[in-house]
Amino acid sequence: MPTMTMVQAVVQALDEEMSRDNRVVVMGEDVGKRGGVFLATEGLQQKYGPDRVIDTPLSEAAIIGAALGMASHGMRPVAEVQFADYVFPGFDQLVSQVAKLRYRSGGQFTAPMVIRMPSGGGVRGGHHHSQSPEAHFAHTAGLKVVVVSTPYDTRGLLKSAVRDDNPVVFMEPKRLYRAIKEEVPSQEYLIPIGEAAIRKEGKDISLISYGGSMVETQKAAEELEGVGVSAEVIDLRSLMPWDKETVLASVAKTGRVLVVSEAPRMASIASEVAATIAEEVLDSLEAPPLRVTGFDTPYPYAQDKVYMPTVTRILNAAKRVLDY
Amino acid sequence: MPTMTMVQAVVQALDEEMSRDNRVVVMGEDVGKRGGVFLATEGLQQKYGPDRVIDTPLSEAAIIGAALGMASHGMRPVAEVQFADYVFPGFDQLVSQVAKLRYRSGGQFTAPMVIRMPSGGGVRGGHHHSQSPEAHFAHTAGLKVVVVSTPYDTRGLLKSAVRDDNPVVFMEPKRLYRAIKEEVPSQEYLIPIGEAAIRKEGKDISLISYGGSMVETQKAAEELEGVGVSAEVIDLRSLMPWDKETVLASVAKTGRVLVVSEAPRMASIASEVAATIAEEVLDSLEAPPLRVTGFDTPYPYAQDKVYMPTVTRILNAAKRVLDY
Amino acid sequence: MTKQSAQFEPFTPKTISLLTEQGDWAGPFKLDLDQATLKRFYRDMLAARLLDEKFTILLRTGKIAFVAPHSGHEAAQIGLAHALQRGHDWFFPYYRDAGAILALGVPLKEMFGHALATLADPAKGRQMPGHFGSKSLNAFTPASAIASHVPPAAGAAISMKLQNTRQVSVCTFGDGATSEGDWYAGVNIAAVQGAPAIFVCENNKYAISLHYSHQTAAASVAEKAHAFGIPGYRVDGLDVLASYYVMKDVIERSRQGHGSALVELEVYRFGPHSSADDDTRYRPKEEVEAWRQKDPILRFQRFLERQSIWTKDWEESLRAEIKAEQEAALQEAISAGEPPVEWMFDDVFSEMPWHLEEQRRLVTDELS
Amino acid sequence: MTKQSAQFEPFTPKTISLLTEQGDWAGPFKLDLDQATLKRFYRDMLAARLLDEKFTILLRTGKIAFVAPHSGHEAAQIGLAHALQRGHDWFFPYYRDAGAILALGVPLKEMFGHALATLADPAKGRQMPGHFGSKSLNAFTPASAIASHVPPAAGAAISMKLQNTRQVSVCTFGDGATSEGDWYAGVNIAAVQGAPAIFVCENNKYAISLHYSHQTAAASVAEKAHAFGIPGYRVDGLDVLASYYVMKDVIERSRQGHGSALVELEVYRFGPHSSADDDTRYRPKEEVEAWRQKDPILRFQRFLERQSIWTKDWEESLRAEIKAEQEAALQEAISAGEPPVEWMFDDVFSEMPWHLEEQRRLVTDELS
Ligand SMILES: Cc1ncc(C[n+]2csc(CCOP(=O)(O)OP(=O)(O)O)c2C)c(N)n1
Ligand SMILES: Cc1ncc(C[n+]2csc(CCOP(=O)(O)OP(=O)(O)O)c2C)c(N)n1
Ligand SMILES: [Mg+2]
Ligand SMILES: [Mg+2]
Repeated sequence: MPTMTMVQAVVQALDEEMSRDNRVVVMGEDVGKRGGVFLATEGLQQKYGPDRVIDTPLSEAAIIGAALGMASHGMRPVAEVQFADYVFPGFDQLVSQVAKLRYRSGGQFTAPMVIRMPSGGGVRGGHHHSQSPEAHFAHTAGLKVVVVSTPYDTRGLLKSAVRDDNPVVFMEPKRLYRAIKEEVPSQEYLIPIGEAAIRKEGKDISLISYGGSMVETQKAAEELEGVGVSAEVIDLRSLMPWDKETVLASVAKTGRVLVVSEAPRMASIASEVAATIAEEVLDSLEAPPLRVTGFDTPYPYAQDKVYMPTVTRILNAAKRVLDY
Repeated sequence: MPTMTMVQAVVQALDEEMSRDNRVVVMGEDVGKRGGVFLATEGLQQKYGPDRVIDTPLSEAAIIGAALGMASHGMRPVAEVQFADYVFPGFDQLVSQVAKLRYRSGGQFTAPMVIRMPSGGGVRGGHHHSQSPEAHFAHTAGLKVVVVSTPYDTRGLLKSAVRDDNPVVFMEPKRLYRAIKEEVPSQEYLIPIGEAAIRKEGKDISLISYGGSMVETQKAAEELEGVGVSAEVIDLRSLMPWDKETVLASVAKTGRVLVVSEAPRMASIASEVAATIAEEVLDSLEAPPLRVTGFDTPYPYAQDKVYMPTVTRILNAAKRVLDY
Repeated sequence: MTKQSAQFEPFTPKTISLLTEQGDWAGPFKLDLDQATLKRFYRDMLAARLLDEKFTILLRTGKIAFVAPHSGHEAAQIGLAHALQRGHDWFFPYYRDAGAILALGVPLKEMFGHALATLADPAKGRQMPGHFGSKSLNAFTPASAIASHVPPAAGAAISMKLQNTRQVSVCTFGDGATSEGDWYAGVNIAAVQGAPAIFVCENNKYAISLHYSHQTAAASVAEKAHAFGIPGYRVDGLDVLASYYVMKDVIERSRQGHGSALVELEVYRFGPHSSADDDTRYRPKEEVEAWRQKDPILRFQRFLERQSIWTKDWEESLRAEIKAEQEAALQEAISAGEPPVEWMFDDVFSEMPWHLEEQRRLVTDELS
Repeated sequence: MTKQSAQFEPFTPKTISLLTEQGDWAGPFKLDLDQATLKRFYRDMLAARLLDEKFTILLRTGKIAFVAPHSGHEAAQIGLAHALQRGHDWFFPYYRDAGAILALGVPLKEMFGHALATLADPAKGRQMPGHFGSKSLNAFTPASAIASHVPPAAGAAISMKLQNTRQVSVCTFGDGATSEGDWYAGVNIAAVQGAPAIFVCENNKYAISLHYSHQTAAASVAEKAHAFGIPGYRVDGLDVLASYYVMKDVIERSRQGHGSALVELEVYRFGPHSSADDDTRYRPKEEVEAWRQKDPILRFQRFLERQSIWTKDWEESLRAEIKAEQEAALQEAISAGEPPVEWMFDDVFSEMPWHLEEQRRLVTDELS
């Protein structure tokens, strides 16, 4: 089996989908000639030409909005927003146009499109190259939201996103782009949107996470193992819809849970998962469901690594929950 | 004591602040000659002239962004976004510029400004005149967020917002603009941002809400009283920062809690409050903390009244919690 | 250099007009529309006006909750609707386009169904009145957020170009819309892609209460085209023939691969901004009266009268016919019934995720 | 009609230039700058270039994490910085403006402090390198989001007008920025308010990899001014005297109450977009080489040489002096030390709410 990084998995998935379906086009800032600032579209313009890999002007509203027009007119655009932080100039397009098109037209018009974006911190990018805005997307009815954490998932989920009949916001934690190399099948495969992955089974505590923070969460689980605590690790992968069943089953089993995410805490995905757990399996809980999250500050440059949940912070929280 | 509606309280507060401090200016679409589409700025341009009550072009990015420039240059702008739904074209200004100015400059530049907006449903406004986007604001570090529910609070909180040295998003549930008339003091007064109000003391269940849903929440509390259930009703008023102390004290006392809000549920303020309750006072809980919220759909026109938490829906949830 | 339209120059210092106010043909070329077409234009303008009136009656009687009257925009809207190839080209309307939508061929029953939010609304009552769309006629269902449809209109045009469909994408909006960033971003991407998009401003001088002179310091919307390197045309939108011919020409130019264009149709709205507005707060009555004297329907009527097409009798029978059609369609729309409450959970996604199933159950429980 | 600047016409078909490539004065008026000023311009240009080089060295040695080189933009940046009244006028820079910031008078120690995120950074290390701001010099701390500072720059100008401060607000950005909706919305509100805002495009033909010809179909950025009803000037930004004189003139015009303006300074960036970029992927080496031949510093050097101001000795002593200054400032910046970790919770608000106190405690616990 070939091995690949996450960024290679993006290229691979796009390449496969473009060759399968010529309605699939890639568009965004620097995606063509430059192959993307992270090279996540490298080689595609050479292969498919400038009509299918479109270098757009510097406007996220134009990118997202034009992608919507193309999607409603029969294409399958995969738009790239260069950094998740830069989705905001296009946010009205996303909220007012993309998310509501199917609904407002009573199903007459649809928006089968993907909006890809590198997200998250840990690359010394400061305020505007580090944010994790997934809560904004998930809070907006009509958008599916995926955040990947492995090359394998990236390929399978991105392909599903391209084939989905709904708009999918597809987030790629940039600090993982080249951090992990993984074996992937040579044949194509799909991973369904909406299903979590159990990364490690365990019985003492459930660690629920997704995206970049999967790294620290898995490390924390290993350390816990070392001190005799069996942690179950769940990677949500899809945030809208998220896999409530898998999460609740795990918490019902372990009775203790941490939700880990590097996004700011206030009104976050972590809050949603924690609130749902409290609502649905309160009686199984042997300790409060704790959230280990990014802080409610803009993303600081000088404290780049401190902002995100560290292994220590996860372990401190685990200790609180285990000792409760 | 004079009586006034919420919309009159807005005018009154602005008038008082403008006459107190000539750095205070009002700006937005139709706020001048027209007095605002809801008449929330009626008469101010006549009184203070077009330099202090500025009719702006139709661009929320221009309104919010220009207000920021004015604020950083020494003024105290109160910008109106005509409907909360229309904040999104100006969302990048809010997230990338306004919220982060003090932080990114290390405190050198500040943004003492208010962004007022009518919010919420119940006026047959469909998708784009009914939304409650407060979670988007509260999730963005650097913005204070207030949602009012009474004329008295409106006057006192809006004045505090104008005097605050931070950007404050000030949300006015439009369905309450003329729904309630209330006595207010003839003297001016301030209400501090960050403090909840206990609308009714009770001991059996805590009903936590804010904004437009306070109406149904209070009605539900009355109905519960009728069947011998003593409900404590808390109006959060400020969402960032929110008054955790008051909420937790109430839940610690009652052991049962509903969080009610007409905003969509996923990653919402209601989720935040519920998650925090589960995290901090788990052992006091005699039943799961339930959320009664708007639905995770775009706001439908035909089902305008069904979308928001109805008294029945609140009572059904209360029953679940009380019978638990 | 982008090719310009065949008959009309862009950026003319004077507004392009073909009919004098008295109804005389003043075009630089020979009028080549047959009588049936001219009559159709007139009928559509009249039907649009009467629809506005009907909506206003329904509003007063509490049957509908909102209307954004288009009276004064009829010549512009009917001219442009006839310049399109219907069912082939795409139309991205805004909320004040009921006249254009009607002339495009959307059935009256659907329009009333939409205004009343009954099952006759192809959009299932999801939005406020004034947000007409139709998949079968390629009329993109509008959102209320001003100018937000401009980037999608650009995108559709890019798709047309990439797929070589020989369609065009026509997008309308008001003068106020031209201040939104999304407007600019949308026009720019269409222009640089050389896409067949025609951006049409129905400039009625006001955005609710804001006069055009406070909207922008640009002397005309048409000249904003310079910012995109595309031609801009300033047209008398009270003149149905000027609106039609310029649009036709500009559309053909785009269809033939010469890229995007911006057209400004100068109109005036006779009524308030919407049923929620009181326009006397910001517009002098005399100003409104003066514009009403320039009624686009009357101007075209005078023209048709000189051509011996219009007669009083015809007018009367036409009005009776239209009103009867309206009344019948209204009754059909009403009797279609209301959309079931649980439908509010459909169409968020192509399939229903668990959380919406749960939320739907909450509502059905509550109602049962 | 907006009044135009005294000496320069807007919308000239030819780019405004005052120095020939050989360094001869070719202006239509008499040069009225004294020798000290001319020397200052040169010194500032050289210091800017050497700062770029210093940053690149610090980058290679891993001392700083990012740089967006401005080499090629020096004439434009130093010209405009000297046209401002420093400490009085406001400047809204973008990330490629280190040269302008330096010429404005921001201490080198602060600039290194910022690049290294030490306590010498007045912004407390909150942002990536390249986001220099200074309250005392009225240089508005930039955000990375392209064009997002344009509406704030408009707002500051509106405030200046309302308060009659006789200040101006000068806002710079790249060619790519002119495609963002916020850019358009910001320029428009300043223009219609007649505010003293000068919008300055440092057009280096590329937005990362995208060539200007794919950014917009407008032949020049300057002519986008038509969309706002303000004058647009197209200037040779490799010519420090043209940059200075046009900016000076346009600034005075705005200061005197004649509203906003748009200036395009045509430059070229000699280096990659940033330290994260590989420009050979999209720019032919020969193109870069050809532009390097037009080095703005060399052009001005030739001019000064003809004026018998520039000598090799002077150049050498200047370089030595600048390098020594840099090295001293760098050492000071380093020895200032790093900002404490807990500082990350300050300045979110003017006071610290409970949740940030809690979060800070989490970090101090973790670190103790
Ligand atoms: C983004 C956004 N902001 C504000 C509004 C509220 N609003 C509705 S119509 C309107 C004025 C539009 O004027 P114009 O574009 O000239 O169109 P007209 O109504 O005159 O035809 C405004 C401000 C809106 N719908 N969307
Ligand atoms: C809103 C936003 N989108 C995308 C980016 C990523 N980005 C950083 S610089 C840049 C190109 C800017 O080009 P230009 O405006 O011409 O300025 P230059 O760098 O050439 O001086 C892009 C796309 C960003 N910073 N902000
Ligand atoms: Mg208008
Ligand atoms: Mg550039």
